Parts: sequence; structure tokens; C-alpha cells
Amino acid sequence: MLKEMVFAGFGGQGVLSMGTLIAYAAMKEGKEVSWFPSYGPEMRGGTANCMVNVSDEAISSPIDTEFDIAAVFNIPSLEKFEPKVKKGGILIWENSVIKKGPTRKDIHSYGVPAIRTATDKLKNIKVMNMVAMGALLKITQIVKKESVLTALKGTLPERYHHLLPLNRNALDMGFDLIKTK
Amino acid sequence: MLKEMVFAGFGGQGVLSMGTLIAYAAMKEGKEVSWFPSYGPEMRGGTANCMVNVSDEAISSPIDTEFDIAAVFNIPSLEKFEPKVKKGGILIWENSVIKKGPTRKDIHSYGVPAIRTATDKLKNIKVMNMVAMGALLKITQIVKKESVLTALKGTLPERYHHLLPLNRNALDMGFDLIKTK
Amino acid sequence: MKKGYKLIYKRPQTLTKTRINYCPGCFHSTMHKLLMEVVEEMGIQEKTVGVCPVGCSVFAYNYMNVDMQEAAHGRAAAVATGIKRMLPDRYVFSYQGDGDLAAIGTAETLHACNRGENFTFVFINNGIYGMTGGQMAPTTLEGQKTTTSPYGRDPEKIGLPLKMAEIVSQFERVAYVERVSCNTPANTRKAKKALRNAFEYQGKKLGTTFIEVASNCPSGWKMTPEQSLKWLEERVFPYYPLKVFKKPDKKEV
Amino acid sequence: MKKGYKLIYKRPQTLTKTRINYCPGCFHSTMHKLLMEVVEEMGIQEKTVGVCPVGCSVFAYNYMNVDMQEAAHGRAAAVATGIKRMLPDRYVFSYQGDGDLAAIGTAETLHACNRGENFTFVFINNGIYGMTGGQMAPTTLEGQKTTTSPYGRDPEKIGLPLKMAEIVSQFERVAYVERVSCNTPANTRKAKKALRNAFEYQGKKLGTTFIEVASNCPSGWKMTPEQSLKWLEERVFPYYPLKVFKKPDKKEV
Amino acid sequence: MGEIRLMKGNEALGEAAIRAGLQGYFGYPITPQSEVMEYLAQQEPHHNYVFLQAESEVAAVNMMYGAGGAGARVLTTTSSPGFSLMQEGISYIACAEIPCLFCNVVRGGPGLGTIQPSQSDYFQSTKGGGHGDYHTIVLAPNSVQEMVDFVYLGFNLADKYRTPVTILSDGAIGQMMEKVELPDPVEYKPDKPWATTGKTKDRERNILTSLYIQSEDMEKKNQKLQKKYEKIKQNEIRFDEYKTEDAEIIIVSFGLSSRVSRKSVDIGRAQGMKIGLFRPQTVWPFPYEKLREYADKDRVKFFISIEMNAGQMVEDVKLAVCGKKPVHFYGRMGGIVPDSYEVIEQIKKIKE
Amino acid sequence: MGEIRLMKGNEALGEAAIRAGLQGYFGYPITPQSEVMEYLAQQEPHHNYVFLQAESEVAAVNMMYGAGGAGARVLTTTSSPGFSLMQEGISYIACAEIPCLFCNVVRGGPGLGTIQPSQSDYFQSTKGGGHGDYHTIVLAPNSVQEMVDFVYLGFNLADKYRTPVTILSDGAIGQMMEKVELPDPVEYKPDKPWATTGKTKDRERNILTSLYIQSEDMEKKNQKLQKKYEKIKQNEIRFDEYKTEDAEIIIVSFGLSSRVSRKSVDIGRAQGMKIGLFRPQTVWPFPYEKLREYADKDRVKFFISIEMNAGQMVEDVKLAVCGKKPVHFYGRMGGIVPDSYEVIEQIKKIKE
Amino acid sequence: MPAKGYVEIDIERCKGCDLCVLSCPTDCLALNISDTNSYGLYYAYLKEEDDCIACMNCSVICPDAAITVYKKEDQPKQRS
Amino acid sequence: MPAKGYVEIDIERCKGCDLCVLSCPTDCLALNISDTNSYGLYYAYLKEEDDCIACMNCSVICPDAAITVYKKEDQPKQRS
Ligand SMILES: Cc1ncc(C[n+]2csc(CCOP(=O)(O)OP(=O)(O)O)c2C)c(N)n1
Ligand SMILES: Cc1ncc(C[n+]2csc(CCOP(=O)(O)OP(=O)(O)O)c2C)c(N)n1
Ligand code: SF4
Ligand code: SF4
Ligand code: SF4
Ligand code: SF4
Ligand code: SF4
Ligand code: SF4
Ligand SMILES: [Mg+2]
Ligand SMILES: [Mg+2]
Repeated sequence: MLKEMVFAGFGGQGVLSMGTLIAYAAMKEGKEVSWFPSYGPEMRGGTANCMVNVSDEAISSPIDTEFDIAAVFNIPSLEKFEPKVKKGGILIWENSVIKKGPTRKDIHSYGVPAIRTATDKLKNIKVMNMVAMGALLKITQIVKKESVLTALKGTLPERYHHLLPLNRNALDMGFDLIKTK
Repeated sequence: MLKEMVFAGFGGQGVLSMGTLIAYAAMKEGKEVSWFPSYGPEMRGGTANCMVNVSDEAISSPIDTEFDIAAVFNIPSLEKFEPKVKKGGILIWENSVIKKGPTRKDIHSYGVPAIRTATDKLKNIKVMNMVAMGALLKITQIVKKESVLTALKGTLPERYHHLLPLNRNALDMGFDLIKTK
Repeated sequence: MKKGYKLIYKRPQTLTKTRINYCPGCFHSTMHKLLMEVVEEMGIQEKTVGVCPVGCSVFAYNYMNVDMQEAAHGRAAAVATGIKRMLPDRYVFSYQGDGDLAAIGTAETLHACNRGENFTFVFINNGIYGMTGGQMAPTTLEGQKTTTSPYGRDPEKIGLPLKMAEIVSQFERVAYVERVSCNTPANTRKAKKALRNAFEYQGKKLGTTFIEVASNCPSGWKMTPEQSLKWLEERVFPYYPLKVFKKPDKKEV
Repeated sequence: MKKGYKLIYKRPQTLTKTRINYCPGCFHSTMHKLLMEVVEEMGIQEKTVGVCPVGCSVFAYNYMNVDMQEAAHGRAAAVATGIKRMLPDRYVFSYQGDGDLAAIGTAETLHACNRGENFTFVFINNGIYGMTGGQMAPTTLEGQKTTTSPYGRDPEKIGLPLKMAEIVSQFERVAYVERVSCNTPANTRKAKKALRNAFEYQGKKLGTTFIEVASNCPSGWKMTPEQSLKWLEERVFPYYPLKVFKKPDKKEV
Repeated sequence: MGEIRLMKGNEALGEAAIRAGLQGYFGYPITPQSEVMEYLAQQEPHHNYVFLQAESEVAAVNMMYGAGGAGARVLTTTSSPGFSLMQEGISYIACAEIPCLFCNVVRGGPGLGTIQPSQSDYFQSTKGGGHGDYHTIVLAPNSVQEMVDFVYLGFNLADKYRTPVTILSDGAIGQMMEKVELPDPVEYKPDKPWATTGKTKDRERNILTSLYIQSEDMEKKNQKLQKKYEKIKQNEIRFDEYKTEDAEIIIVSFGLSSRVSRKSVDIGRAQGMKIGLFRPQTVWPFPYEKLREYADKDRVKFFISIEMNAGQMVEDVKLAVCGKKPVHFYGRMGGIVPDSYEVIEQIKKIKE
Repeated sequence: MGEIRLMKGNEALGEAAIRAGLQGYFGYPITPQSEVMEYLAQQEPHHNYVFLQAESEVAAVNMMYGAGGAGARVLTTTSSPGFSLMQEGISYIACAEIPCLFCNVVRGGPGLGTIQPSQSDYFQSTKGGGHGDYHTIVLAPNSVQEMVDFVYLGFNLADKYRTPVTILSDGAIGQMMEKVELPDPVEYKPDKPWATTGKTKDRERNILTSLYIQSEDMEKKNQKLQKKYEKIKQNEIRFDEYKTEDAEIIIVSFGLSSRVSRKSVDIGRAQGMKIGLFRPQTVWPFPYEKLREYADKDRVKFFISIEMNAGQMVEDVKLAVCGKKPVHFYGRMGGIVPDSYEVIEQIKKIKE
Repeated sequence: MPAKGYVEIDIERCKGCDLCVLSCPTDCLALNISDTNSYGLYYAYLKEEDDCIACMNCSVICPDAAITVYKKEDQPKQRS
Repeated sequence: MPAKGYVEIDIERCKGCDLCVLSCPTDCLALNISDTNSYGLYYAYLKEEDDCIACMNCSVICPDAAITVYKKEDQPKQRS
């Protein structure tokens, strides 16, 4: 089945690599995948996002207009993508910076304090995206946690491999943030 | 009736203006006319020519492949255009520089010593083309002598109008070079 | 407004209300501000026509409250020439990046300068292609890393950075050339003065005026704004000195 | 051949047998001859690749017996760059007119020079667009009449003639720049020597070599060849002095 | 009646432009177009326009953008390779909706090719040689007189629709002299409230741009352009016919080749063939409807497109005829003008 | 099986070029293409090719001319406005018959437009954006995998026919990542006796030119080119089909929009409509014959061309179908990718 | 005694580039790193109200023209 | 005593530009203006055979490489 996803936030928050990891992991799990970034000067100061499709079959367009899953990390992204989540879809939002969460009632939304967790507990804001990823995996089960770790190994240059444990940590922590299944 | 003509020689021999005068004169006589020059770098050192069409009706292409009348002033032009004169057409050639004239028997050809006449009799090689023009008018009657003089007045800038008598002279002399009407 | 205080500086009216969308600390913003301050102070908003070509400043017309034309990449000098020749009594400026002015637009730039077209170049030399994401510019410094010179600019392969202010100064009909920066308040004040001079000389039809800004690109350079100021001082100014390269004779002015 | 005499000069074998179709007295012919003499004398016919763009010399490949590419108008420097980058051990030259090199091709010329592309420019500056029938060139002299400056070139409108040798000399990676002419036997001998130098420096990979020829265009100037020589001496050389602008350090050579 | 002269197409173009109120000319020399520039350089002191020889065609087209955007009536002329260099600029001008008049005096391509007359830039002019969905109105004169008339028309259409207009001439029409009647000079008073002439207090600033970074905005811009093109298609299609009333064979031909074809009609009719000539004067917009009407007529046996290229307009003829009747093609390339008899030979071959 | 990676289209293009024996890359940055350059700049030290950032697209295309003419396997990449600037050069390259590979990562035009994906350069690429009668082979990939495959194919076709080849990509295919299988590197040994590498004693000098000043010569040159194009039409047409065997409605679509359309086929079939997809992989030469076969089949009711432009390929579809069946068009402009359901809606509307 | 001044910073325009902070001769500006504006950016504020001398360094260097400067009346005028 | 020389001029290549004539130090060349070559151009010829000193000025300046120069044997070599 096709899952259409979007990851959105400020440039630098790691939303593009979050998408890449999911695409890579899904590919390793034998799925068809596509990953499509927002690009060009609109990124400047504004938001960055990427759309990821995972499917058992060939993927038609890499560009989606509605989403099964959205993860947003700042207010403009919430504003932009909340209306584009499909009815019954999933919206994950960072609730340590976004004060006022989504208002729609016809979707499943999850506030995740990814930034606070990363800064307070892990002392490294950079792994914020991995915290969010953990939560996302728990919520959506889109790919296996292990696949994401493999993906991380596969996409991170050798010289950063010492950061793998930290990332696993963040992933676990995010996973555990979601209490209900 | 359509008359297709070509005037060819070295650049500087006045072949282009010869064509212009005929076209202008014919226009003044109420005819449809077109004038088309060879142009571009091939002129360099090579030959220059122009094609003139005079007709009672609208003229189709200004570019002709065969001619009713050709006037040539150097060897390369003779070589190029002799074969392109229509059967029964007229070929006028300058016979003080071209030693060996045309060989075709199915056309009317006239050797005219335009250069010698201009240099020897008129002391001005520049009017060579008017000498030739005179001969051409006598032979072809394509336009009236007076029309050519009007044309000359119309195309020559004011400051050269003192040359008009010389040109008329040359025209007359050329006219008289042709004995048999 | 606090009582007993009077206003001594506020945002010029010649800037639109739109939030300026350049990266934090980018001198593009500063130069927009200065330029519009000069237009405001000279009272020439009605007579000013700007040209912005492709580059980060392609959206300049969203910010500057004057008539503007957006030009094709590299062609601002030609476009400004077209405008100025038709409207010789307007103040015309072209606002160009280094990729624009010194790479693809080299011919248009130099010929406009050589003809002495009577408009003002505002040349933002940030040593990089900002808009397209940080590729090497003709002004990228020796050894500087960019996305298309990932191992540092190698002069053996690609030559040395072009010094446009120096080059255009040589053209007789170029009236005024100065290289400025906005890294300190003092330099920023000088930059504004230079713009003002340029516009005034333009008003007197003295020829081409050319203000080069030794600018920054925190995003493309992958630096904080503060680091970018240091880079300017340590690396940029030694190669691109801030100075007046040419100015009109006293008597002309 | 006369008995008791020996041959001391004949047409180089590196020119084809085709009659050269330039106008009488045109230095394009002379430069073709000198260039091919140098190629013959250096024995590098097998290693030489030439580029001729649009201009009177567009037919150069009919005359020069070496591999050649005909380039689009203005783009000879880019084409030569492409060739030389692929074949770094060949001798590559671009043979360009002033319209070509200094108007439409300004960007390609200057950037090739700035990069220090290791080929030789042979730049025929005849102050006019010869091939297209005598229009104004970027190098047309002040006051000089052409078909598109029928009242004489007016610097107020179009600027002063560009001095390309002077401009390109400033680029660090340009190794050798000389302006020569062919108006006298002595100057012609110097011109040939300059070409030889350029090729030798190229062989040593010293950078860009640039020979500007203060040339004539009897047809475009509407002069006899003899008058064109006078014009050169009286009008051209004072503005375009014949000299070496730059040469490699002794130790490099 | 206007003044009668014997003029070259290129010079007539220049003179017509002056009379039609030319304010700015920007160009670069190239054969067989240079006479336009030379004429305008010569005439400049006597009139009120700016003549500027640009450093290249790329510069010239962008000067057009600037000057046209400043509200002036502007012209540039060039020939094939130069027109290729202008394509980026034309795409910008079309999108920024700046009235500009172009003339391409076509020569034989591709590449440097030959300087002799050709029609091989038909596709480039009509389908858009530049990037993106745009069109310029393309007028194809077949005589020096029509060259003059189309200059007036071209300027007016450019203003009316805020669009670039191209005159698709060729080396022969540019170089040849014919009798021409020159219309009286007009006093041109531009009415262009959108032009960038300086933001006065009573209006918002004027912006000329082709940038719409958001897809939604760009699509809207495109829709606006497409709407304009529809309007032009409705109002501005022009064509000329010769003996088509009863024709069984219809020659379709534009520009110079249409003159050759006109003679072919007469030759053919003298030999008993009912030939007619359909001549698009606007090749964009192309007169599809009118041709389709002929295709629907029983008496019409076939069409033949006569061109000086490898077969370009014939695609438009086919699109018009839509399979209802056979469409043939005959053309010469590389600067060669087909001969009227050649065309007849071709038609005879088809009839067999 | 080759190496499997998750790669961006632009990077995959770069990697494929290296593996296919790239010798020279000349290019100028422009979104959404710059990653190609960046990738090749990054990889340069590890391989044996020259990477050169040119001062402009005009310079780049002429460096291609020089380097390709010197016998090297050369590539440049750009996006729409940059491709417009290359048109003069491409016309020269086509005429001088120099093998070169181009990739246009199309964005929405005209003018500066938007950087979002588009197909609005179809006309420019297929009808010849430059002057004169010429064509480049135009390959239109619709996936990152096909991008890789077409780089190999493109280089080989360029050599085989001594012709420029264009890959018509778009912003989405350039920017998106997909799974890709990379073929093994080839050791490229050019066999180009015509290349200008220096005139050795055993041969006449080699000349690369596009100048044939005499019309007769230029016509001959054109005939030679036309013959070559005929040969390419016979041998190199490529297309792909999806459920066309029994289709009553045929969607014609290329590149990115063909992926959207593929999904529409499934959606439509699920709703009981017999839809099929015909996807030209070469858009020049266009698969006219094959489409015509479908037009001749009774079961086929109509065609619809789905494009990301205002309707360009649809002209070729019409030329193929030749009036035998209705040909419809649906497109989005300005960088917007149509949605599969939108397409179905459109088809339903037509059916009514 | 230097002039006494006061600045207002338009929080929404401020991008937290820190250039004003670096340029203030009396060190009276600072970046608020505990809050962001609606663009998610930290912003500058007048930390030491009393120290401002109305030198305008901050408003001159501020790229985004986010700073308005006031000066106590009766003090000699200063120019930018 | 200067070297004794001799020149041959390829009439068909000569364009009568006169540059050799102008450059000859001993004035031994001239333009034949009573005849033209097949291109219709006057051509240069060695008018004073005895005066040629094999200086090569003419061959050096001749644009069209129309001149071949010979020198009497046993004389010291000269370079172009
Ligand atoms: C013909 C063309 N080529 C390339 C581009 C892509 N492009 C847009 S801006 C730019 C360069 C930007 O650099 P610069 O001029 O230095 O301005 P900056 O963004 O650094 O201020 C480029 C290459 C384009 N728009 N058009
Ligand atoms: C793109 C383009 N523009 C214009 C031309 C026409 N053209 C051919 S040569 C030339 C200039 C010739 O002048 P120059 O380069 O000085 O060479 P010269 O003939 O004087 O030696 C021009 C404008 C062309 N071929 N291509
Ligand atoms: S990318 Fe660079 S030049 Fe562009 S706005 Fe950001 S900092 Fe300024
Ligand atoms: S036109 Fe001028 S440059 Fe060209 S060949 Fe003749 S004299 Fe030489
Ligand atoms: S005006 Fe001067 S003292 Fe006051 S805050 Fe600004 S920089 Fe500091
Ligand atoms: S300089 Fe301006 S934008 Fe930067 S921090 Fe200060 S107020 Fe904010
Ligand atoms: S070699 Fe010298 S002396 Fe002899 S003809 Fe030539 S120029 Fe005169
Ligand atoms: S220099 Fe050469 S071409 Fe000129 S007249 Fe003498 S021999 Fe003839
Ligand atoms: Mg920059
Ligand atoms: Mg010249």
C-alpha cells in the first residue's frame, strides 16, 4: 500500500535527512520509495520539507498533495500541512516550540517534545530529528527501527560513525515518548 | 512580359547601380520591378552581380536561374552566366578586358568596349557602366534612355549632380556603339 | 514612543512593508536599506528605476518601493542601458551579484562601463552564488571551498578571483568607482555615502558609477553572520581592498 | 629556378594550395602566412589545432593546413578552451577578429584569459567588422567613420575603443601579451617572432599567450592598401602602441 | 497616396519603423540584415530615436527588454544565429509582457550555414525557440511593401497585446529592391501605465518580471498568457489567397516561396490544373480554421506546402487539414529558392 | 546485477556519466540542475575527466563544441533559461556533427518562471529551439533509473550518429531520490577519425564547420543531415506501454507526467474504464507510426495527451493520429504536477 | 556626557543576526535566546535601557532595518 | 657589396596590393598595370632584375605569400 508522507520544518532541523532515512530504510525492506525535497530559494529563511512515498508498487508521482503522515517542526509548517493531512491520517508535531497544536479533529495528531528531549536529555539539539523519528516509528510502524539504524549507517559518512550510539539513543527515547502503542 | 536580367562584374565596376537604374527607370515607366544583389563575403575579390526583373505583372521570385538578358564585365562573370542565358536571349560582354568572348551560338551576343570607351574617350573609367548601359538600351529597348537619366537624377545624391552631363554623354556613346539596331 | 524622546532613525518609507527574506546577517538586506535611504533622502523615488537580475536579490522588487524591472541572469547592465537611454533624466540603478555581473554578464558589464552608460551599478560581491546554493563565483577566493570547488578554488584550473572595481576603473567614461562594505557601522556609513555620491554624479550625467560591495553570504559560506565578518576582514579585504578607485574631477562635480 | 641561385624563401607547406581570398593588402593574409610559417618551422603541424570563428577569417581552414574548428561568432575562446582541456599537449590557437573577441566574445575572452587557458590568441584588430561589410567595432577609433557610425565614432554615445592587450595583460595567469603589426617588413618580422614566442611559451605551459595585431581592412576602411598603412601609422599606432605588454619571467622560459 | 520609392526590404523596414514612431533601436550586425542598422544609423540625426549598436544579440534583446519596459517603441533586427541568441530574452519579454518588435531576416541554417535566404526558422519562430509556453505573433511578409505594412502592424499589435512580435523575413526580402509606398509618419504617443518610468505618488510601483516562484502563481501567469494567445488567435489571423475559389489543388506557402508559388498557380492553370495559393500572413497564429474549410470541400484534392526548408510549416498544414485530404511537401534548403516550374513538376508527380 | 543506491536524479546522472566514460563536463549552475555539477566537482579527483565551471551557458555549449570536436565524450547540464542560451551552439553542433550529450532539467517557464518541474520545453527540444533544419535526439526519462540508462544510451547514440542528444528531464526527476541500479563502468575508447586532434601525415586535415557559403553546398549538407535524421527515425524510436493491449482510451504522456498517468490507468481500470498508457521515451524521433496503429484500431475511442505544459506534445499526437480519432489534452502549467485523479476526472468529462 | 538614547526593535523583522549586538559601543543590546519570533528566530532587544547613547550604530548596521532609534530631546542632532 | 638576389612572383596569387613594391629597398619591383591575372587584378613583377639584393623584405611583407626569393650561391646566409 502507498504511504504518502511529508516532513517539514526549518532548514537545519534535519527534516530532509529524516525523510531520507525512512526512504532508505523502506528501500532496504524491499519497498518502492521516492523522496522529493522542497528546493530553491524559498528555503531561505522559510521552511524546508520533503515528501516521501513508500509503497509495494511502483510509485507514480513523487509529489503529493495530500498525506497519510505529516511530521512538522515549526509553526509555518504546521499551518501549511495540517490542512493537507488526509482524513484519518497522522500528524506529528513538535510541541516544545509549537505552542498551539493542530485543531483538526478528523485526524490523529501527536504532540512530541522532540526538541526539548534532545536538548535536555541528550544535550544535543541535532538529534531532535531522531527523537521525532522514534516517535514516528512507534506511531506509524512505517519501517522497522533496525532498518532506520542500517539506513543511518548507510547514509552517514564514515567519519561520523561515532555518533551512531547517540542517534540510536535518541531514536529509542523518541520511541518511548509514545506511550499508547 | 517578364524580362529577367543579370549584371555581373567585379565589385566597383558599377554593376549594382546599373541594375538599380534599370529597375528605377522601369518603375517610373509603370512596370513592376525587382532588383536582387549578390551579397555577403563571396563578393570579396570575387564577382558582384544583381538580378533585375521587369514585368507588366507582379513578379514572383526576385531570384532568377535563367536570363533573358545578361551583361558581364569580367571573365568569371562570363563563365558563370553565359550558360544561364536563355536560348535566344541576349548576352552583352565587355570586350576590352574579356579577350575570349562567348561561344554559344543559340544566343545573341554583343561585345561592347565599354571600358576602353570610358577610359579613352571619356577619361573616366567610372562611367564604364553608363557606356554599357547605352549599348544595352539600344540592343534591348528595355526602358527609354530618358527614363534612365531620370533614374540617375533620382538616385544620385544632389552633390553629384554635376556629373549628370558626363553620364548622359557616356550613355549616348554607348548607345551609338551599337550600329545595327 | 517614549516621552521626551525624538525619533532620529526609522526604516525608510521607500522600503515596502514586506519582510525582507534574505538570510540573517546578509548584506543584501543592508544594501537594500541603504539604497532606499538614499532614494528617500534625495527625494527621487518618483524618478528612480531599478533593475534586479537573477541572484538572491531577484526579489528586490518586493522590498524596494520604486519601479523595477527583473532582468535575465547577467543582463542587468543591458536592461539598465535600455531604460536609461529611453529615460535619460531618471535615476537608474542595476543591483547585481557577482555571478551575475562578473561571470555570465561580463560582456554586458564591461561594455556598459566602456560606453559610460549613465547609471549606477550596485555590485554585491559575496564571492559565491548565493541563490543557487553556494557554487563558485568568479570572485571566490583562492582556496575557498564552495559546492563546485569542494577542494578549494584552484587558480591553476580556474584562475584568480576577478577584481571588477579595478577593471572597470580603467574605462575612461566610468566616473566613479568605490569598493565598500557593511561589516561595521563606520563602513556601512561609508557605503551609504558612496551610494549617495553615485546617484549625485549620475544626476549630473558624469558617466558610469560603480559601487562594489565586499559582501557576505553567511549561508553559502556556511558561517554565522559574526564569522562572516571575520572572514571579510581576514580574507576578503586583503584581496579586495575597500577604497575609492576613481572619482570625478572636482570641477565636474 | 635560376642557375647559381639558391632558394631562401618560399611559401610554407603548412598553407594549402588554395588561393587566399582576402582583399588585396589585407593583413589577415599576412598573419595566416606567418602563423603557418611558425608551425612549419617548429615542426608542430601534427600537434596543432586551430579555431577560427566568424569574421573574414572564417575561411581560415581553407588555407591553413592544420586541423581546425570553425567556431560560432565570439566563442572561439570557449571552443579553444574545450579543445585544449581535452588535448593539453597540442598547440591550440584561436584566430579572432575584434568584433569577435572584443564585442560579442568579451566574456569568453576575458574568462579564458583569467583562467590562464594555455592556448594562443591571435587577435586581428582591424577596427571594423570586415566580414559583414564595415560596421563599427569595439576598437573603431574615435571619429572613425563606418557604416554604423556614419558620422564618426562618438565616444559620448558609445565609449572609447577597447584596448584588449592592455586589459588582458592584467590577468595574472596571462603569460605573454604583445601588440604587433605587419605594415613594414621589420614589423612583420617582429610579428612572426611574437607568434613563435607565444607558441613556445604555450609548449612550456606558461599560461595564456595573446598576440594582438594592429591590422588593416582596406575594403572596410575604403582605402588602398597603401593608404591603410598610413592610417595605421598616423591614427592606429598612437592609440594602439606596438609593444610587449607582458612576458614570462626569464627563469620560467 | 504615400511616397513611392524603390527600396531594399531592409531599408524599407528601417524607414517604416521611423515613420511608425520608433523610439529605440538596439541591434548587432549580421548579414543579410545589416542594412537595417546602417539605415537607422544614417537617419538617426534627423529623427527622434536612439540608435545603439549593442555588443551582441544577447545584449541587444535585453536592451529591448529594458527600453520596451520603460514604455518605448522598440525594434531589433537580426538573422538566424543572432535570433537563436535572443531566445532566452524573448521568453523573458513574452512573460513580462513587454511590447517589442523583432525582425529575423532568415538565412540558411543550421549553424553558421549560408547567408542566402531561407525559411528554416519557421519552427523556432512559431513554436517558441525559447523555453516555456509562450508565443510571439509572427508576421511573414512576402514583398518589400508588406514589410513596410507589417512594421506598422507589428508595432501596433505589440502594444495592443503587450507581446513580442516577430517579422519573419528572409535574406531575399531583406536584400531585394522593389517599389514601395510609404505610409505617412505617425506621431506616436505611448499609453503604457504599466511602464517603469518612475513611481509617481498616484500609483503603486510598476514591476516588470517573469518570476513567479510559487507554482500556483506561475500557473496563473501561464493561464493569463494562454488567454491572451486565445484572444490573438480570434482576432489577428491574417492570410491571403490567390485563385482558391475553385481550386482543386491548394498550395500553401508563406513569405518569399509564396511568390514563387503564385507564379506556379498561373503556370499550372495555363496547363489546365486548378491550382490555388493559400498564403498565411500570420504564421503564428496560424490560419488553421480557414484551411480546414478547404479540406472539407469535396473539390479540393490535395494540399502541398512549398517551403524553403526541410518541411516545417507542413506540420501546421497537416494539423489544419487533420487527415481529411493528403498533404504534400516540397522544399529546397540551404538558401536555394525553388523555381515556379519545379513546383509544377512536383504537383504533376503527385497527381500521377 | 549492478550496484543499488538511493539517489537523486541529478546525482545519478552525474554518476552514470562517469561510469559511461565521461571525459569532459562543462556547465553553469542553475536550479534545479546544480547537483549534477556539484556531484561531478566532488568526484573529479577520483576519476579521469575534466570538470570545468564555465562563465555562462553560452561558454559551456561552445566548450562542448570544442571538446566534443576534439573527440572527447562530453556532457553539459542546465535548466530551461540556460538551455535557451545554448540554442545557437546546439544548432552549430548539429551542423558540424559533433557528438555531445545535453540534459535540460526543465523548470516552469517562460522567462525566469519558477524552479518547479515542468515539461514546457517540449517544443524547444523537439522542433529545434535554434535556427535551421536540425534535430537532436531527445530522450525523456521518467525515473531516476531511466535517467541512468539514458545517459549510457545518449552517449552511444551521440557517437553513433555524430549528433547532439538531449535528455529532457525535469525538476522533479532531477531532485527526487529513488532506488537505482548502476551499470558497471565502461572503458571508453573513442573511435573518431574525424576529430581535430592534430593533422598527422597519414591523413588530410580534419575540419569541423557548419559554414557552407554556397547555397548548393549548404543544401547538400542539409540533405546529408536529413538523411541521417531519417535513419535515426528508422532505428531509434523508443516507447513504453502500459495496458494498451485492450485499451479504449489511450493516455499519451512522457517523463514525470507519465508516472502520474500510469496511476490514472490503474484508477480508471478499477472504475471499469479501459485505459492504457503510451509513453514515448524518445520524443524526437516521435513514435508516430505506433500511435497511428492504435488510431486505426476500432476499439480505441480517443487519445488524451497529459502534459505539464499548455499543450505541446499533443501536436505530435495529433500528427500521428491524423484525424482518425479525437485527440484531447489535459495539462497543468507553471511547475504543477497533475494528480492522477485529476486526469481521471478529465477523462470522465470527455466521455460524457 | 553622551546623549541619552532609546531603541525599538521590530521583533518580527529581526532575524537575530547579532550584528547590532556586536556593534553597540555600550553593550546595551542582547539576543533573546529564550524566545523566538513567528519565523522561529531569536531576536535582539535593548538589555540595558540606560546605557543607550543614541549612536545609531545598531540601526546603521542592522541589515533588516528592524531598529528605530530615539534620542532624548534637547541634545544636539546626530546624522547617520 | 650586398647579396645578389632574385624573386619569382606567383602571378595568380598576387593581388597587386603594392606592399612589396613599397617595401623594396632597391626599388626593383613594380606593378604591371597593363595586364591582369585571371582574377582581373594587376600583379607585381621584378622590374630591375639586377638590383635585387635578396633582402626578403618583399616576401616578408607580401600578404599572399606570392613571392619566392632566391639568392646567389656562396653568399652568407640570411634569416627571415
Ligand atoms: C541563464 C541562467 N543561468 C543560470 C541561472 C541560475 N542562477 C540564478 S542566480 C545565479 C547566480 C547567483 O549568484 P550571484 O549573481 O553572485 O548572486 P547572489 O545570489 O550571490 O547574490 C545563477 C547561476 C539563471 N537563472 N539563468
Ligand atoms: C551570432 C552572430 N552574430 C553576428 C554574426 C555576423 N558576423 C559575422 S562576422 C562578424 C564580425 C566580423 O568582424 P570581426 O570579428 O572584427 O572580424 P573581421 O571580419 O573584421 O576580421 C559579425 C558581426 C554572426 N555570424 N553570428
Ligand atoms: S544565500 Fe547568501 S547571499 Fe543569499 S540571502 Fe542568504 S546569505 Fe544572503
Ligand atoms: S574586408 Fe577587410 S578584413 Fe576582410 S578581407 Fe577585406 S580587407 Fe581584410
Ligand atoms: S543606538 Fe548605539 S548605544 Fe543605542 S543601542 Fe544602538 S548601538 Fe547601542
Ligand atoms: S542587527 Fe537587526 S536583524 Fe540583526 S539582530 Fe540586530 S535587530 Fe535583529
Ligand atoms: S628581395 Fe629585397 S631587393 Fe629583392 S625584390 Fe624583394 S625587397 Fe626588393
Ligand atoms: S605584396 Fe604580394 S600580393 Fe602584394 S603586390 Fe606584391 S606580390 Fe602582389
Ligand atoms: Mg554572489
Ligand atoms: Mg575586425
